Amino acid sequence: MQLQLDDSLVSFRDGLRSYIGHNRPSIPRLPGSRSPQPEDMAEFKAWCAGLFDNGFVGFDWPEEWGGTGVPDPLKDYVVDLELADAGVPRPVGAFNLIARALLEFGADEQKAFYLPRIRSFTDMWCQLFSEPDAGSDLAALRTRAELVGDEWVITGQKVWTTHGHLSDFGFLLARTDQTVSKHAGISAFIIDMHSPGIDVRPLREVTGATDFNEVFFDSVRIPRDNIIGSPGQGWEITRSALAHERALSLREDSVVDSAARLLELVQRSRADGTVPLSGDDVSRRLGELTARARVTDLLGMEGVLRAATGTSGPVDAAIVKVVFSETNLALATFGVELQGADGIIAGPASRVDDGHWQEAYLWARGFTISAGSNEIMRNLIAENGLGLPREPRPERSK
Amino acid sequence: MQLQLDDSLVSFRDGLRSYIGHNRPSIPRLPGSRSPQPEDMAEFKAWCAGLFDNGFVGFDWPEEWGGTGVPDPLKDYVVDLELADAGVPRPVGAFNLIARALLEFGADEQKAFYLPRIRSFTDMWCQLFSEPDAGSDLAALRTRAELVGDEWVITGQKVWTTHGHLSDFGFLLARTDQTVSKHAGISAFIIDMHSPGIDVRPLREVTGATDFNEVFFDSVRIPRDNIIGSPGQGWEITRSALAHERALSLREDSVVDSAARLLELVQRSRADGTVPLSGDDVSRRLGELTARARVTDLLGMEGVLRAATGTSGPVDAAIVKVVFSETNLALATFGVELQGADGIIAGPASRVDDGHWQEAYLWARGFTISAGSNEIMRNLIAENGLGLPREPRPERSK
Amino acid sequence: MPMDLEERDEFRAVCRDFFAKRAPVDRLRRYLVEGSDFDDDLWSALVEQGWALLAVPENLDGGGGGLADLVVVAEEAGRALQGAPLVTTIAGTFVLARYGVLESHPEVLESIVAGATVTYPMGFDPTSLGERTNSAHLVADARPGSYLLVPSDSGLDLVLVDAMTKTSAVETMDLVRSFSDVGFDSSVVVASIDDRQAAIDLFTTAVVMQAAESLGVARAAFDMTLAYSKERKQFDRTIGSFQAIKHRLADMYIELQCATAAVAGAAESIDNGSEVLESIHTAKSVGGRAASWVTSQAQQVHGGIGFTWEHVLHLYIRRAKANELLLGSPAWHERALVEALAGEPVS
Amino acid sequence: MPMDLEERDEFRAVCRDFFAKRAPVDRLRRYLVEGSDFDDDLWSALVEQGWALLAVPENLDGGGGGLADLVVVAEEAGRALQGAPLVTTIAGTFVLARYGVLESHPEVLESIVAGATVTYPMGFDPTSLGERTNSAHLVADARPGSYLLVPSDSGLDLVLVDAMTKTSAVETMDLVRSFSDVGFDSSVVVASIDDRQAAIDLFTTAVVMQAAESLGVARAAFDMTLAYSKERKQFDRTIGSFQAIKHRLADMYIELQCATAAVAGAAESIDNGSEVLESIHTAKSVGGRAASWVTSQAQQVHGGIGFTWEHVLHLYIRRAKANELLLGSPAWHERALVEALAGEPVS
Repeated sequence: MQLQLDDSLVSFRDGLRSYIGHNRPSIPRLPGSRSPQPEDMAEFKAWCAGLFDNGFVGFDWPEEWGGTGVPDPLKDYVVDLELADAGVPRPVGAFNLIARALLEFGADEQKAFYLPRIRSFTDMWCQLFSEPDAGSDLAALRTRAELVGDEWVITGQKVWTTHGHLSDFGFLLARTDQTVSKHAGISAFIIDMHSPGIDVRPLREVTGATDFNEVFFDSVRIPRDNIIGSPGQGWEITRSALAHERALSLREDSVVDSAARLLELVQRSRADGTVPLSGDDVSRRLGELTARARVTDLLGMEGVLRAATGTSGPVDAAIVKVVFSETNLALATFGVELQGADGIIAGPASRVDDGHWQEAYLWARGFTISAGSNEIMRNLIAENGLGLPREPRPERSK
Repeated sequence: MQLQLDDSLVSFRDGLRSYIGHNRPSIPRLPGSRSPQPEDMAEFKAWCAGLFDNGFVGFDWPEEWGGTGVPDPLKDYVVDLELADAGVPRPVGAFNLIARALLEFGADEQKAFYLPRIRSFTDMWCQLFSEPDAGSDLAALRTRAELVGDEWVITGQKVWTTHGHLSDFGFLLARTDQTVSKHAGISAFIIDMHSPGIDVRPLREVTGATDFNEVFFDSVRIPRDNIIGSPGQGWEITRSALAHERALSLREDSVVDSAARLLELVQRSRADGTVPLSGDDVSRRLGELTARARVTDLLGMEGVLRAATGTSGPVDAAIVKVVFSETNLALATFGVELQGADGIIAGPASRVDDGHWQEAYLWARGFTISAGSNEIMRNLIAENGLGLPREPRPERSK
Repeated sequence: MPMDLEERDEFRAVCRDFFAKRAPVDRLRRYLVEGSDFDDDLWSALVEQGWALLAVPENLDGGGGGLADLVVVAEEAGRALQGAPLVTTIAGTFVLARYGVLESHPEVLESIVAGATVTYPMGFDPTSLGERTNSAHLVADARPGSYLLVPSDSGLDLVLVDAMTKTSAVETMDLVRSFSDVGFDSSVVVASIDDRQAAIDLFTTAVVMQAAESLGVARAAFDMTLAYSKERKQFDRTIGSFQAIKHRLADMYIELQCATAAVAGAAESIDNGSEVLESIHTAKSVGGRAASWVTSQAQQVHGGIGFTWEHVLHLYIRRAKANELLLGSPAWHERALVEALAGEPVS
Repeated sequence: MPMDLEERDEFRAVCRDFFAKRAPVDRLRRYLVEGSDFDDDLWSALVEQGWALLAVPENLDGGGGGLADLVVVAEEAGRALQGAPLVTTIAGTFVLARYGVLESHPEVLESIVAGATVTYPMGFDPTSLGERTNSAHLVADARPGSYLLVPSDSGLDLVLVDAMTKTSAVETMDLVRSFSDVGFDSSVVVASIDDRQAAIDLFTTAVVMQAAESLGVARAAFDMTLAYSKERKQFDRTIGSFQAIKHRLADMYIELQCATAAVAGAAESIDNGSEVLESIHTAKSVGGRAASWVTSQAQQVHGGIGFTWEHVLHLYIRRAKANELLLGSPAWHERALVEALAGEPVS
């Protein structure tokens, strides 16, 4: 299951392969939501800057800001694929999102200051959207920004902030107007994460690991000019930036790789008897999940092709999200189950894959909840894709 | 899986067994929604009357009307079980429903005329509730009853009328007031099914068989006194009668019997190789379905016990309905699938069970749709059982 | 002539339009009443306009379609649930062309151009192939003049169904396609391909075309259901405004998109000759389950009306289930997928 | 002393009340932080108040409970996810009592009365029983002074865990129950039941008690979720007002009711000695799947908050999954059910 590449893409890919061969960093590639170690940050930033410099990332930016002005989802896809196959880090953080927001809505001074820093990967960026009471319903966010003199004063709390503890700048959504309906009162800001009054606390997840942060703002002051666009424009800016965000998740936790790993496990167990398989329906169930995994990849590739030909459907991404996250959960669950009673053994003591499947099982729910819960995705598919009546929305209820 | 019976129930059961032994009719027992053949009706009615006469059915009626005045769900259960095990017909039709309605809401003259006729099973009764536009939403019914002089004039259409073509009387719901909210304008009537202007047409289902009827009313005139209770009281009367209706379905299409039949099929195929089983996961899937079937029976028995001790929950019946109908569908589906390619062969040419499973598969959807679709059941469970907020109801929207 | 995306979209529109005009649902209803048989008028039109010859190579004056194009026709044929044996004829011709039979046996090509149909047994899979045989089980739409492809471990035999063959009808769940068991002797064998791979190629081609047809069947049921859910009112609301129905329809749509991707992927795999088995097993696992599930859910959403004989929905349910079971059940393909990837049986 | 329905309801209320007071969720949080181990204070209280002796026969001054009563305790223990080895001690004592070991070995009874716990390996099933062995895999809560029941084809050996036994801890998904592998020599075997049926009885009893515990675990997760769905607002509505959530909760409740019926049925079967295998296989198939599914859905409905370490929900998810896999997975029990009904292996 590979996209057929034309000559120019083949040459682009070969260039990237050669670049990776000559510049391979010593730091590890990490799964999507894992942060680099603090001591690895310098090398990580340099590696990312090199990808910008050599036209593998950010080639779609306007020429004025260092790109070619030509977006190409197939090139993006090739980059994702090659970085993953080579096992080298991909650029992480909210750099892509903030760049989109600035290119479309930023003031000239903002562009002049931040865009070059983004290309040189001088800073790590985080995204400050979710709040405890604003999960699926992002527009319910409560963090406030009040203009006091020449500064915005920020008070509130964010949660699930990936890379928050390593970030130099944040892309912040905060409420600047309490009197209007939920979406209308939100504004977008750039916030210096080293500002006094910001408290970043690691958040522990069900697996026991910490990959996210809570971020508390206690009267944090930022310059008046750090607003992006106008007050109240935050929702529009965010939607537009998110719409441009590439679906990077596809190669990060490949379900086809998971299915292959399960097959290997089953084969190994036949050979050495280490895995007390749960029975003779293993093969059929594994086949069903493998088929599902292959289709997940096919849907993803189709999404790339459609994006490349400008024929993307309004809910393509939502469908991929649901299929990926539910296939991933089913695979992880099966990975635990087919170990039988020993499937409860976790960590390095585990006889199979060092407890990979036990952790994957606990982790897998994250994908069906985050980035728009699958319930929200199904609503989107039904309403935007199929034209069914909308659920009551906050606009109506206020 | 049998209820433990106390001495008095054992003696009741033995009495019934002996009665059946001495009075076994020559006509066949039929599945729940199948009607007796017209030529069998006389014997069928006589058999049912005998069950009343001997205190096996209707023993819960007030003494004044021939019963003992003591309801006993365990006795009801024993009767269902014994009639099923003996393979003799059970009383069918809407007699039970109309009796409940009359006992609670009927005028003295109505009781005096109809109740003895019901006990002597002089008449076959049908239930005239559902309409093409009033399926899950029964209160949306449109059939009208207008009082013209001393007669109600009925115009409209009913559908899914079981035994309609054999019935002498019908328990009819019709709208007598168009100006009030949906439930409030409905009244309950007794209608002579031989009245001029009634057209009963057999309805063909997906299986190709005809088990139900459409009933058309073209200005059918019935006496003024045929209304039960007062105008507008129809909804209350129906709810009350339905609440008293015993859950007879349990033994009619036993899922435990279906699971056993599938096991037999699988064993036979091992012996003679006639069934191209779909593979080695057959045993696990059959086990899962069998477990589900056994639980369906256990839930049903628990329901009987709770009814007997007056501790029924408000959604017990809804839960049994969902679990039964979905287990039944899963069993029928599996029954077709495990035949492999030959599973498409239908009718007597089928190599397995004369096409039983193919027909069962098509028929099984009927149970998840009728008698309150499973979607309605889940709403009921969530709202009445779990106290979750109600869906918008017609009362509010008018 | 592999089409690009835009050409394929146009091609699909032409197909859909053709079937909408020549094989509307009312025609289907008529066949229901008159009993299931072959739609001769439609077949004549399909032959006349070249639809039946799409898999005949271009150098033999056919359409020369790759499977990536041909599945579009199969899907639209499924959507219309049309009564002509178009899907088997295209799949069979595709395999005959691949092995040069149309060139080596010009009389066969001539007959097909003149309207002869091609068919094959639908109960087989590669593990059930045995020695060369003189009978075929569960053959779709066999009739005098049809060419019948009979697979065995030795390869494929091409048999002409005529007065010398013994054809006995088999009653099935599928009311708008006829099935029969066919017996014959060597006098009616018009060509033989002595290569086991030819039998496998017939299987993989037939599976993909069947999956495409099932996808069309499911799409038709879905479209009916979506429209019904926007129309039908209960409790003073269209039922499509209830979130339970919205999510059900979303799930049905998700399954359709998965099946679409799986069918397209499998057709391309055959055209490219890469990962053929893996892809067709995936297509049948995902597509076979999807079509049965979607049509069954369609019935649930339709409620009582979808449970009547007069409503066409049950014809779609029947076709989806029959296709699911024929040419290897999803369960069979799932085990075979794991075996193909592992290179050995896995339990 | 088999209780009638009303007595059992009262008994359940007493159990629930006890655990609510002595093993509240906050205590669970404390154990999370301090690491998983045995809750000594709670165990002392359970021993003192006679809970640990419920399966000891009445003539030996115990509760003399039948399994139909004992599963109530197991369910409520699961609901509280309490940290003492109550479930294994009751199940183990039940089997020891059945085979007269408490009478023939008064010192064992004395120790149990004084607070010794009983445990057994949780990775076994009747098909994996082998020759008499001197080790046990995946033993729950083994500690010095515990009695360990070791099943084999020869029957059951009762082993005293002490300085002579070698106990190595095993890290598992279940954070509030300790597991270990135990090795011993014959010097610590205090009693042997030379009857294979005793090993089977330990299995069936342990399966039913485990299924009851899992049911309690799932009920607790469900109750949290129902309450949360009535409280949590998104889009200006409580999320429980969305039909998708309502139906999800209805489905969770349905599964709980199914599991309840299955557990009660299995306990009664053991008490009556009828259809024991069929009933316990049913209980594990339905109950094992239900608990994992319900707790996993609970997490989905909770959203982000249920994905944090601090929220207790994941402890319930972990216990449900661990129980599902131990003492025969649902898949194992499903095959065994068919075999039990058929009287022979079926494939």
